[in-house]
Amino acid sequence: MRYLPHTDDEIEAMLAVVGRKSLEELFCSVPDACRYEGVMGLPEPMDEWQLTAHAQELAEAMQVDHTYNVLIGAGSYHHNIPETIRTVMSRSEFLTAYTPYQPEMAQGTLQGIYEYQTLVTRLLGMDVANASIYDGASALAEGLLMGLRVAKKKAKVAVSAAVHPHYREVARAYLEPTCYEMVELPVGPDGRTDLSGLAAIGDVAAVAIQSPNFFGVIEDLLTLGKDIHAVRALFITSFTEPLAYGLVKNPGACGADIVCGEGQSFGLPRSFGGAALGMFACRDEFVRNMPGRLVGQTQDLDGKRGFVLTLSTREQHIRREKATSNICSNQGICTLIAAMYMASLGGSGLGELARLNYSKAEYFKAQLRAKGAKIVFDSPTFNEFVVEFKEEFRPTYERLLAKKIVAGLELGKYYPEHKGRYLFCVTETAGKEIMDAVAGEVKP
Amino acid sequence: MRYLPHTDDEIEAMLAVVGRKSLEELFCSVPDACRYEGVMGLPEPMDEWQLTAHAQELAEAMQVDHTYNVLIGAGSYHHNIPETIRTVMSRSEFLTAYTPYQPEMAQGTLQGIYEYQTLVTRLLGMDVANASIYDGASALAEGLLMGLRVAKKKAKVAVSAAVHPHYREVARAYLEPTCYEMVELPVGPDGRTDLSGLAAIGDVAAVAIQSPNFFGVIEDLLTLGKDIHAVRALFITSFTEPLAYGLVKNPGACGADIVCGEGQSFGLPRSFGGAALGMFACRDEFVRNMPGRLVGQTQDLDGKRGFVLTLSTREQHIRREKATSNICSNQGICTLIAAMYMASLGGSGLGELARLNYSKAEYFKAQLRAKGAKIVFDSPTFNEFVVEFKEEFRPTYERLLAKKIVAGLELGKYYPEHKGRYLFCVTETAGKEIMDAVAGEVKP
Amino acid sequence: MSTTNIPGANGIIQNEPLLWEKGKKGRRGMCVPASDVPEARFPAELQGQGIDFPDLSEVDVVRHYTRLSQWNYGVDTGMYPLGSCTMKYNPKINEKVASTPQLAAAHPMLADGLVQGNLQIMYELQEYLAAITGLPGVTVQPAAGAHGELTGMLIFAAYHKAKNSKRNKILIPDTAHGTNPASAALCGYKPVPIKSGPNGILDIQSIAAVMDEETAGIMVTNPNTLGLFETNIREIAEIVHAKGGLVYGDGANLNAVMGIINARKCGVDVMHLNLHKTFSTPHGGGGPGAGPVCVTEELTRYLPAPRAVKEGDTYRLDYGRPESVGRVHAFHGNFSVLLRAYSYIRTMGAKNLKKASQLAVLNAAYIKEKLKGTLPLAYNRPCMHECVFSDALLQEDKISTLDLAKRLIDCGYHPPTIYFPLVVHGAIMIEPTETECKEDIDQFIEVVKMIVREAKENPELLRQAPMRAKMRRLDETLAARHPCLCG
Amino acid sequence: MSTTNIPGANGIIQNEPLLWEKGKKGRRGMCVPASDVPEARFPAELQGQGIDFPDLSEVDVVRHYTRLSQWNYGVDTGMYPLGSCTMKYNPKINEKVASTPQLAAAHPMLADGLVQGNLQIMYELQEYLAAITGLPGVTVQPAAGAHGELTGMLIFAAYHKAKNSKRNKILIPDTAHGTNPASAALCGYKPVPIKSGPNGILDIQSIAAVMDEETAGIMVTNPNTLGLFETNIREIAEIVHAKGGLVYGDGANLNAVMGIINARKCGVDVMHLNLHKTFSTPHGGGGPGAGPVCVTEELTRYLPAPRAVKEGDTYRLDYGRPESVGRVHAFHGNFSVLLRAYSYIRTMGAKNLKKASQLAVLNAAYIKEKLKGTLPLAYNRPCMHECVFSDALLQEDKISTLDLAKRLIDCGYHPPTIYFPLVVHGAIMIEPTETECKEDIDQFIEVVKMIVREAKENPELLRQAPMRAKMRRLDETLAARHPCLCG
Ligand SMILES: Cc1ncc(COP(=O)(O)O)c(C=O)c1O
Ligand SMILES: Cc1ncc(COP(=O)(O)O)c(C=O)c1O
Repeated sequence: MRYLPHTDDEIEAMLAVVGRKSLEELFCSVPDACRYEGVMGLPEPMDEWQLTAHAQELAEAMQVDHTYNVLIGAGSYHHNIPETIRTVMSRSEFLTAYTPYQPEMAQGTLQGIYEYQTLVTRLLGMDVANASIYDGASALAEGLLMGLRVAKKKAKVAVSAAVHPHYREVARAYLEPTCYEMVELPVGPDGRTDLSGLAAIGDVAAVAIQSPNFFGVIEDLLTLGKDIHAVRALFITSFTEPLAYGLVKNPGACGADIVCGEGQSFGLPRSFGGAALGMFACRDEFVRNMPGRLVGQTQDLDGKRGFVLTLSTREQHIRREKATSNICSNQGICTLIAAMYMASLGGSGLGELARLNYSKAEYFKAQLRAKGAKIVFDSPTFNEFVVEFKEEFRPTYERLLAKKIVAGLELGKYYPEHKGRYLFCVTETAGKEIMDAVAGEVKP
Repeated sequence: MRYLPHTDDEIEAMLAVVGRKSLEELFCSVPDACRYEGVMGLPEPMDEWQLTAHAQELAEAMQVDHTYNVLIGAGSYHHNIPETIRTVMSRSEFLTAYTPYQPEMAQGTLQGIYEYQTLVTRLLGMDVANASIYDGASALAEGLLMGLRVAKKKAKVAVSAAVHPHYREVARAYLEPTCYEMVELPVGPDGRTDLSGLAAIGDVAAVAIQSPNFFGVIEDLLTLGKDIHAVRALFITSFTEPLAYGLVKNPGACGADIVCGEGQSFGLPRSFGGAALGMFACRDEFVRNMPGRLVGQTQDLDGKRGFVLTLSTREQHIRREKATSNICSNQGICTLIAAMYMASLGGSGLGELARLNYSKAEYFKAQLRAKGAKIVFDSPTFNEFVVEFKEEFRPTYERLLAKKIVAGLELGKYYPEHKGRYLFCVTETAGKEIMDAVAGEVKP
Repeated sequence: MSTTNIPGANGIIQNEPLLWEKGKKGRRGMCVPASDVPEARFPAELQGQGIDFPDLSEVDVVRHYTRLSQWNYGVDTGMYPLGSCTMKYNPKINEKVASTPQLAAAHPMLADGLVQGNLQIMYELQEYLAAITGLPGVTVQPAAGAHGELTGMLIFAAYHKAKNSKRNKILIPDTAHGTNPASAALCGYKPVPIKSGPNGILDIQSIAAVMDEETAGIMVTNPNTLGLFETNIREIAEIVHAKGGLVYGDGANLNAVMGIINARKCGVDVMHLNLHKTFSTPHGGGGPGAGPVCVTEELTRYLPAPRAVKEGDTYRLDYGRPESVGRVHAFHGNFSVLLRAYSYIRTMGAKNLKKASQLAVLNAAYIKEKLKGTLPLAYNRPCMHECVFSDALLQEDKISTLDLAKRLIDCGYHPPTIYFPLVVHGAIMIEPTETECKEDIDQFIEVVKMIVREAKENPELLRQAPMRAKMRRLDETLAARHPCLCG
Repeated sequence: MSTTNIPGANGIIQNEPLLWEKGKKGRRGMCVPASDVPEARFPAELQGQGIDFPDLSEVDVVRHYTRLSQWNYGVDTGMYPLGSCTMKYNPKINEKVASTPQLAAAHPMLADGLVQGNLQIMYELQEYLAAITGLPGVTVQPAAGAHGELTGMLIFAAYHKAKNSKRNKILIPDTAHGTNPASAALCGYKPVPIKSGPNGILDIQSIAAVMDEETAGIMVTNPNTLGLFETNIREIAEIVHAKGGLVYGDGANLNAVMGIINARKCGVDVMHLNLHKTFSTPHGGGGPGAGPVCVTEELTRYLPAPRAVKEGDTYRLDYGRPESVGRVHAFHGNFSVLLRAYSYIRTMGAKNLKKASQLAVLNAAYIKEKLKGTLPLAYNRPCMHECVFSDALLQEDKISTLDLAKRLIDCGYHPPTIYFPLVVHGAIMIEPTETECKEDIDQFIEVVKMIVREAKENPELLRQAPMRAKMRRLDETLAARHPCLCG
């Protein structure tokens, strides 16, 4: 087997050294009662080319493949990924290393993460960003827990109903066995979070708002932030589409205390939802309550600038049950990819690309309106928006599917009140002709 | 433009330094009469994703694509290529370097080529191998020219008619303007080269035999070599399928003086015939007459083992018109790929894979014979052989094409006397079911 | 210079500034497609100032990261015997499979019928992991080991809640990885530390003494972080079960025992696996990982939703039972990691997975045997996939475990895990994995012996190490005292 | 240490033995599929002994080449100003295009109808190269520049033969690349060396003086290898044509003049291009290249066959005229290289190709201007894509061009081309290419100035260089005296 270098002679020789007669004998400390009986029930081994052929079969089992135009975002976005990123990221010094526990031989990873942290703080307008959390959902959960730690005695957190439904599910699961309570905040007819009930809840440690929210609506973070701080709660913002901040005012500029979201848009394929990238940032004063790894700048014995993992007294391997989180392995490779993407795009490119996404969505809205469809929320949106059609849309959806277009996400499953309405997303990858094709199929 | 780093300000600043007002002015030394008028007639630039889409269109324009079973060899073979090779070869330190003129910073390339040279000598049973020639055809041409140099006064070379027709064309083109003459040697009914007329030709500097030859037939090199040496000619052997030497006695063991052939089988995709790899080897005594680069072992100032380009007094950059060849750039990357392939396969794997190719061909022969087809030459073959069908095969060929099988190469274009006969090739990539499918379509 | 043949050597690398120390406004490192729609007006009050990223050309970006990569060391560079991390070779073909466009482009919220290929992969992987552990219920949502632990603790909580028994304690051996207590604490459990016995494993009495009805159960890593098999695991499990508790198995060290032990038979109720370790998926810089959780039939109802199920020839996502702990990931976990592990399992099959475990143990046992005369063993018992030494001897020469580790860097090796587990003084935890061949292991052993000689003959070589790496020792205290976390 | 900011730094690399110094019989680095047919008997008399290759595991192979690669330096590592070689950045997307399975798997002898995609690429590339050079007839068969030169010489020979004029001489400037005389000699032409004038370019008289009816023509590199434009090219061409000769243009330096000059208008009849240079295809370790040849309408009949032609919407291979010189490649040349160049041209378009030439020249002119006070210019004339300095000043300090080059290695740069062209003493030929940005060029300039200072202040730094690289200076004499060409 090509991954197992040992020849029979070598095994013999090594067994002799350790004083065993057979490989089985190496496991003499395992009681019979614990042993695996028989052979594990797995398929026969495949050679490299059988495996490749098998992967091809699985690929063909995907009715919707990469040649389809999938007009769905909802936390997983289709953006162009430059080949340079795949090329550079495939370098084994990055790919096959692990956590940079030995900084002298991991400066590539460490400077790379330090740069990622910096670019993320600039993107979000925050003071510190960590070296990643699993995904946007667990980042939100960690953010809420952090909010509760910071706020000390308070036992409640409030989360906007316009936060990604899956993110709220995860947060609920994290909080379930704890003594903490999670309240949901309603969404107004304008598709924005309604805080009117906030004061009444009382004892709220933190409030989480997503912007652009699940409906694609850009929340008025500035105002919301004021109201939230007014009740002495921490202002947490979440996001699923970081590209928006190339155009839209970022959370930091709106007074956010903790920002947590999903970075997949930045160079990661949709890949059925993972590997994902939980981006996590906060204001300086909270850094010691922050979950996750941090890379910091320092010097070596010669005074040369270098980078190391730092403030690890927050972490499980030092603090154990008192740690700010249990996270150990994070999304390392994904952070480097996101950094490469941000570096490739640059500030100028980020703005241009964000504007393009916005303009595409506005064009698409106009085309759909022209066919009598209703854009459910008239607040500003970024590259996603909710549509209500005059007639049952399903048949149109099916016709478009036959044309290799997946026309949005039906919302009933997530918001019964929005049953029959569709959440659409268009990015730079959606050509005018695709949007026209969709509008073309809509019955006026 | 992402490949052009200069901003307008930088261009301004640099122009100021060189004392020019505009980029145009940099070309003041170019007379108007020489200037390009207007804009070059080229298509508008494409961005990365337009290019990718365009490549996809071109791909779809290939009726026979990678999903077809192409049962043709004839100098370009379909063998499995392990992903490790693509991965390691994509490392930019290999890919984006050039000729190792500065050995201290090119030891990777140099040791890699030295290893390639060594593995090639072992494969072919020769003393020296060079760092490559363009392809098997130019390698043959260079081999013949080298033979003429070594033989001094003699003015003729003889080449077997069973050498790849294209190789002979190239050799002819190379010799055309020279004072040398190239004679062809007939092929006997057994598909092997017939040397009976050799003595009569007289004054022959070198004789070139391909084995396995174009018909897939394994020549009796041992005997041919004796006869060739008997007329005091150099014994040159050519090949298109180096894998054969995992099973078949190699040229060195048969007394060859110069060996030249195509290395594509070793890890290179068919890629429409190129990038190819001209393998070239000879006996020690001829090394100073050899074309192409050579890497040799040496020491650095500390006595550490290292590698450098050597014996370059044979080459054009030193010898100019007196050089042993005009070659400068060679097939560098391809040599490393071939070395990686040979290293991955190892001696044991090479033997096993060669045997498998041979057994596949023998099985296929049996299936075809069973359907009444005639194997034209009954001499031993490796993974290729010539078939004559009872009936006009074209309709069957078309039916098989519809089943994504390309059933061999019709020989009429290359050998009028073999019109209607087909040259078939089966490698490890041809499953039993494919061979059975072909036999199944043959009308008994 | 010693005569020992050392892989590490001096070479040349390139300095490279921070991203924002290079570049020029207006450069572009990737294309932004030309717009095919009219530019739309964006409300000024919501608009940002623009983000201060450096503008770089494609060449700038490629060189930047190429140079950074050359300051790094990976498994493809050389031996990486980082204990408890199973840094085995990552097969390249799995990268190709993971990048199959049809699979990699899939949106996670498409209807089941549109993504059968990916659902099949999830379903079959669940089945394979069940076969490997002996535990039939599997979720692949957790994104790493610790995430799996948390999921496990959520299941513990849900189970006890259903039985409405209030339990707030959990037993955790002092050799446990830090994530164990941290994960338990997240669910409000108070870890009760258990001393491992004199021979490095848990003894039955110490568990019997503390296990009670306020205790939710125990978290056991087996083989444990000393590389020893917890021989009493079944008896311990019986005690825990008898008091109504559950047994959590930390499967991070599964690489030692595939096809050798059956977790179910050991009495384990819930167990996470670290696919990125045992099933060799690359996780450069610290991830991504995948920490699937396997549970008993009885506990399957509590697993996170959704999971892939098969009906006839089609696959669908099952949103599970009301008792489910819910979701732990926005979508289906780190799918691209799952796909690599799937490819690895399909390539290895039962036979080679078991062989891999045997060879991983053989390599560790061989190193233990060869080095036990050179470095003091923490515990001289049959080891599994890793062996742990202490710094007892080094200290005599005023050499620390850290010094040894840094010297190993100069010699061209990634050092072992050091100072963990905490129960061993100056622990040196070596896990070679099965993909290291005998010559390379012999060479490593020689180098360690040489370094221990150097500790006596030329201690400065160790104290000053590393000298060959890009940087000399870095000041971690400075970094923590005056945090500089972004530029 | 100087205050100049130097890219080169000390780092750690790995030693690695030769392939056959590692491995063990029985290991396997790749799969050989299981046989699905009966094993056939092979005739004993033809059977070989088996080949003595080392057996390695997949890990062995991957580590071997990963380590070797780390001893290398490429364009992605840093600046590579190797004169006459146009070492520009190689776009990564072109690698992806070249690996498109449908295109890369094509067998070269399939019927035209089955491979329309590849034929379209060949046809369009021919058209593009015609547009770029102004010469309408194009063959893409030649595998490199020298191969193109040979093809050109074959065309010369065929042309004169058709005119049945016997000509056995050819004019070649002393600045020409070695491949020029070597290629001419292959066709039996005797090179007549032409001295370039005092200003580094050919003067009309010297050509007029020697051009005669025994001379087949002239080979001119324009811009020439001194980086100068041959201003008299048209007059020279007229003289040559007047005597019935042909003008060969060596287009290796096309990167300076895309969209700026029209070869046809310069009087060039036959010209080869180096796609691997000008059109940025990777050619690590010395190749593969591609050296298409472009000719005038009149000479098209002599081009090698086959060539791609378009009829309506379909493409086919045209086997040409009886006058064709025949084949120079077994199939269609280095197609995978052609495909990359095609991608590059489609990405750049006319506008950016011209801009590339302008910036390539700007970068060279800038270096020339900034360094001419530090190193003596060979010729102080407006330069094109490269500038050439001599070692006149260095010699005063007993420092050779080689010393300077080796010191540049320690500073993290690939040295320029040295000791070529032969007409300049201790030539230092710098070609930055357009993909180097201003900061990097400024840094390079500072480093060269620093080194020239060091030549005075600390000459041993240069004489002992390189000190940082994997190896110190290698003994080339030893290698040539006692050739050891295989292990
Ligand atoms: C024994 C043990 N348990 C748990 C973990 C945590 O796994 P992860 O890092 O994937 O979260 C690790 C990994 O370091 C480990 O070694
Ligand atoms: C001026 C000139 N002519 C010809 C050549 C030969 O080109 P190639 O190396 O592709 O054969 C070169 C390449 O070094 C060159 O610089």
